[in-house]
Amino acid sequence: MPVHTFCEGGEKMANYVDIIELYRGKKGGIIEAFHALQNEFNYIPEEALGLVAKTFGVSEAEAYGVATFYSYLSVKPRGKYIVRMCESAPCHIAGADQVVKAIESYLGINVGETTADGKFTFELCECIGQCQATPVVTINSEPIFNVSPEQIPEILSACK
Amino acid sequence: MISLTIDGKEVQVPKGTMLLEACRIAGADIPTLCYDPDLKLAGSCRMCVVEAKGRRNLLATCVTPAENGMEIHTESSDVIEARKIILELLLSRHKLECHTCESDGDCKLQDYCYRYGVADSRFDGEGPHFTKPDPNPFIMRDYDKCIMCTRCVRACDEITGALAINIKDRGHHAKISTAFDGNLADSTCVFCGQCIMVCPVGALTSKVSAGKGKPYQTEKVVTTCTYCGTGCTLALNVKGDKVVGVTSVRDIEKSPVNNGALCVKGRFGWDFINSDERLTTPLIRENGELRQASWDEALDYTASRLKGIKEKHGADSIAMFTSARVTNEENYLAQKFTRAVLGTNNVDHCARL
Amino acid sequence: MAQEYRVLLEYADKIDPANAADYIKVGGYKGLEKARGMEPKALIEEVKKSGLRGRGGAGFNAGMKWSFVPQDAPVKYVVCNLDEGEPGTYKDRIICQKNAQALLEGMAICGAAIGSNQGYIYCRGEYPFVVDLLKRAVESAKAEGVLGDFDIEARMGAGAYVCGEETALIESIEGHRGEPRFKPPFPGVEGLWGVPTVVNNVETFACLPYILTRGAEWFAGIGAPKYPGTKIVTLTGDVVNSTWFEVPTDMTLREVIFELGGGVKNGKKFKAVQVGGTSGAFIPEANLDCPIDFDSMGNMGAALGSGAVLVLDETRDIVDVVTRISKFFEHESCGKCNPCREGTFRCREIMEKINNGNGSEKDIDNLQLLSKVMQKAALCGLGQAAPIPIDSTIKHFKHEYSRKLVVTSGKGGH
Amino acid sequence: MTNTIGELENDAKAIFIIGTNTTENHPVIGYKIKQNVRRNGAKLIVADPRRIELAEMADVYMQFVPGTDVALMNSMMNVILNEDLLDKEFIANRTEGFEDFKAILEKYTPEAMEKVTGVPAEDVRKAARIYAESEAAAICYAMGLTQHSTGTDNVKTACNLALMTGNLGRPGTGVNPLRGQNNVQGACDMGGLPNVYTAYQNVTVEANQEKFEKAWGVKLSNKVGLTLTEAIGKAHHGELKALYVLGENPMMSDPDLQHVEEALENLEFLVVQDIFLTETAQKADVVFPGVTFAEKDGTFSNTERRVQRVRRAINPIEGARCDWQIICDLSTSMGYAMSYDSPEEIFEEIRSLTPSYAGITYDRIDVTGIHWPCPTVEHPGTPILHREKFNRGLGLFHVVEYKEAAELPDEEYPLILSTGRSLFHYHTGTMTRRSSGLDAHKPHNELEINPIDAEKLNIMDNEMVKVVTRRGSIDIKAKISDILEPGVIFTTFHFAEAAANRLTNADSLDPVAKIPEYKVCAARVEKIS
Repeated sequence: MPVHTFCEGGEKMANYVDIIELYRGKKGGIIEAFHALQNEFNYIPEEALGLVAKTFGVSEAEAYGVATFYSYLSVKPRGKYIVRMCESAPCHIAGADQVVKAIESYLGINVGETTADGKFTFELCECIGQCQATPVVTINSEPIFNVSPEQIPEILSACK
Repeated sequence: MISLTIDGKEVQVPKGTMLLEACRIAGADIPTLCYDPDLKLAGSCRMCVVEAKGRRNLLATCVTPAENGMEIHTESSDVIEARKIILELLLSRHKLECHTCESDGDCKLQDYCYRYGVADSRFDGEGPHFTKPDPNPFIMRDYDKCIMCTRCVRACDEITGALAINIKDRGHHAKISTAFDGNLADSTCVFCGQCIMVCPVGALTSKVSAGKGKPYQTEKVVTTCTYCGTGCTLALNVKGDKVVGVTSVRDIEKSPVNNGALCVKGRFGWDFINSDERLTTPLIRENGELRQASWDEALDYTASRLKGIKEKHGADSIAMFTSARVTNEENYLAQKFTRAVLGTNNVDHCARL
Repeated sequence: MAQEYRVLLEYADKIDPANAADYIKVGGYKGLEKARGMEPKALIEEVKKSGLRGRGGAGFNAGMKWSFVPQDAPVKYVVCNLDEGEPGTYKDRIICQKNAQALLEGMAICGAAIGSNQGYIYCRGEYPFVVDLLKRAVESAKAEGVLGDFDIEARMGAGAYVCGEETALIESIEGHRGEPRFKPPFPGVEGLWGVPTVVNNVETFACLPYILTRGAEWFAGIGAPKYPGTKIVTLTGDVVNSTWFEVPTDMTLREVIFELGGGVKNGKKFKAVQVGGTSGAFIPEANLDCPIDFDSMGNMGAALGSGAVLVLDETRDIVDVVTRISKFFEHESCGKCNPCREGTFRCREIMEKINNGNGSEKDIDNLQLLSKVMQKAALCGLGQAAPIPIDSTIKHFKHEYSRKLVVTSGKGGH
Repeated sequence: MTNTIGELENDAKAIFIIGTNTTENHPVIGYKIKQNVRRNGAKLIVADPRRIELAEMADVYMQFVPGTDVALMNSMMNVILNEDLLDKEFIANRTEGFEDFKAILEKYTPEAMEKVTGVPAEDVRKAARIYAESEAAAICYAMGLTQHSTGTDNVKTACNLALMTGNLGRPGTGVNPLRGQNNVQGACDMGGLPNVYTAYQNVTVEANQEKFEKAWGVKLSNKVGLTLTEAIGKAHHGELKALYVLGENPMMSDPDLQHVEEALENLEFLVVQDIFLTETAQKADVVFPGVTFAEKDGTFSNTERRVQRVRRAINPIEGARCDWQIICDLSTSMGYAMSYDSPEEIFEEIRSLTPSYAGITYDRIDVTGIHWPCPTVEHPGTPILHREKFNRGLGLFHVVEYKEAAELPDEEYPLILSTGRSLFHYHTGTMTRRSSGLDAHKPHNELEINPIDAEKLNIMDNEMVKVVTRRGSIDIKAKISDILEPGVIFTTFHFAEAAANRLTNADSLDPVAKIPEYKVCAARVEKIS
């Protein structure tokens, strides 16, 4: 799926509408609408956020406030694969720092960045609740357990 | 009624009264930053905390209802310590430039730092980094001075209903923002300046008044707005016989129509008063051109012309347009002049336009 | 030899958690049936009598919490807190993955007690697969007709630790920024969409079917008398058996770590354990004989909290671990109140400074002062608990800090 | 206003907005209406040819064809009648003329009127029900209702609506004109009208004449004078020879500026008293420099009849004099000595001659104003009018039939031009164009045009275009906006360089109020290329 930087016309807007409409009337459904948009676009495009605000009867500023509050929501374009490294204490003592370095070096980007080809975005995250097998990396929310720096090239090269 | 002790003084208050009010009744001066009597409670600045006997935590008085038998200490060492640390935490994210700040002298952060002797912050790490320029001619947004009390957000919502601003991001990085952190002019902002009115520090100030006078240098003259027919009460800020700004009075008794709320014209549209284009002398047309004249000359000339026309063509050949913008007293005199002096009822004004 | 005592997880991996019929076969939904046959008041009394206390961390008596809900309110909600965000904690996920129907049954029992027919499960954004499972579980229970008119909807969060705080959780379900509300009013009086709402943890709800079927007295007799029942603990860090256990609440920490957990990994010595997740206190070896129940832990300045047990061996750098924890709180502070928003930020700054060898005694003093004010003045539990790891390690492991300070480190400052 | 501003925030359960873009022209009242809707769930009905901000939050929004106000409201009343939503008790006890009025309503079915107003019948029904079924419903209007050749009819129709449903004389109800200028209420109260002295005491009534003759010590005329628009017309014909203009700017504010200009040039003598050399002052024979509201004491009466203090904050700028002082000086020069020490002394004279102001003193309004009527110093003022009875006793239903606007679109001028105001400017721009912030933010006039019309004319957003009417033309920036229906264009009259009143019609006055039809004239837009 390509990274959508701008709304390129009616077609995509219709797409936003279709997604958002599923949640219309659902009390407090704004966060779910954001999730649904992200599932499709990997982030919440500006026009879509405006539509969400309208659909749920809140101001755009408030919708933006909500979208920027939660760390899994993004208002900036992100890659096809969102790689997240857990940095919380159990993963930290299991060597998360070394894995972070391995990922940065493999992807050639720093934490918080997206690769030029729009394929990967690398983020740090806090505990994802899989602490029985630390350190843990997730790729598009799928956890990978007991990750060592050496495994990183193999894991990431499997992302097509 | 319930009864509680505040700083050793017993007070009785109706059930449901917040501790802040109870403390006020007991004569205790509780510092507040996020509290605004007309806005929804936030309970977030924690400046108003007090100690209650038997409670592990300090209580934020603005959001804690008084309970029977409470024993409150408003200035215990723990309370003072907490307030000092909160002030220091705020100072460490606040650009300290009181010398050039528009709110110098009318700043709650300054007041409380003075009150608690907080000269500087022990937290000397990263300083404020929140401001970005917002090119609009009305509102200066300097979030390097923002203390995140969110009164502006609440005023924008609960007074004006413009909903232009909210909080973006979270934690220390949280900041007051329009959607996508854009400029006010591209948001639903109507530039009413209610946010300036409620800002307890210098984060939001008037660009039109910038540099023209500090709050303590200006006299506030309460009057009625000159624009639409709503009749909002406002205060002209005067320095050296010059109007340098407009503020408003957040008091439904003293500002009965608007309770301090204004619109962009009322709050920012006052500097025509000082315009270079103001007329400063009577003018008389001579050879097709307007020339300056003395008051005596202009009055005599006008009187004789009007008298001449009245004599020649009759009183009804003259008319007066009085004004929907001048005072009642002036309107009264205008129609009196028309009727009693000119001798006609040809008086009207632009009520219909 | 200390033993597990499985109640909630008795049938783990033996039944399909999504399948209500499976659960019914092993005695499921009998508790709800019984609850529905009782007067709400009697039901609440029964739960009170069992001594069940909230398993989310605050340890409040569940029946007591329910009794605050005004009976005459026309609309009420039952909300399940499945936002376990404490690093090192995953017991709620385990309960769902092993015994989701017990959670649903427990919520419906609560619904019967307070007179609500709508439940919400707020699941953390990290567990989309749990949301799927729960949705299937609800469908299955509905198909079996066991929930009656009680409906349950699963909502997903989006990455915010603070939403584990019940009022922030409510704000999030309502579609807002997850900022905690001040209390009072408590959710029991004014909760979700302004109506009376009971918010309980997954584990709390999941206990209820067993309390109802086996009786309050049975439950009250398990584990510590003042905090009866079992507790699911999750062991992480330098421990041999890095996994979960369901244990009676009178087990000691030493038993948990050294008997069930198999002791410290790789033959190393024990240095410290952090209990209750990342906001918990660090406990030195001297205190390991403390039972894990709420009050015993509280008495030594710690908290059982979520039941996470993070073991550190002798080689671990406490200051480094706490620095990392301070980053967590900086990242997770919602930013609403001053002490937490700025306090967590400055804590992280100072911890980094010390960890990098640039700190001084003054920084330790500042940390302690900040810690005190945050604990006393922050709006919600997050800000109040955030400095506890710092505070407890300065108390028990001051030498590790001292070692890194400029004057003693030998690194010579900057 | 029959009622007060505060009631719109706290008491009204439904608000019917017609012909007022409240959030732009009376922003503070706009805030209150919005908060009542948002906070208390008050119902909001908006009728306006432009989809104004309030329309976005309305329960019913009726986008009607400019000039069809009577048809629209009559169709609402048709519904109220047919669905038996009347306040029969109110009609029986407090009104007269209902039977005659009722007879005409039959033909105004929402379905029949849909073709006239363009509003779907269902919306009219919904609006009618909300208004009629509310416990307290207020009507608010402004120039959008009045500036028509049928302006008086429009207002009477709004009154019929309130009478029929008993929405008068109680908190949160009323027929509430929102007055556009700070002291337009006061100017009327003070007798700044050709037919009345202060407090609407008719000049043709002998007792009134005697009262004022006695007070002022001169003989007075009992002949009704000229209205402003009539005066301009007479000047054009040469019958009016001299005009004294105090703080007005007809060269911007009056319809058909070409006509006004010719009229003013035709005068033998024009005196203008103002704070700036306005477009009108530039035509004057004598100009007197007056002062701003900041430089004088006095009172203003706001739209809710609240008399409030105006206070001198600074001395008059060097060379200028207070307007009251100038009038006194001129009067004295003409041989009629007028001398007052202060505005308060003038106010005392006003009180003695003005029953509705008699109880108001500067002392009493030092902090909070007082709503007239206030007949005695003990009287608390009258926030709500018509509580027990109307001025005339019973409220009269007026039989008002719908009449078309005077100038309708045709082939040559296919569009309807409507004019009004912007949030950022005020009236003729004299003050706001010289306020640095306001003029920097909004320095140009704009012509709002629907995207469909713009496309037809091949006009882009921000392009300079020419608007032409039978009176004249202006060049103006196009702003493509879908808040208008196709066929309707809108602009403001604040900007001298693109003066909307070069376009408007001076011939189509309301026969009673003599108000010009600023809201409807036929126009066309041309591309400038």
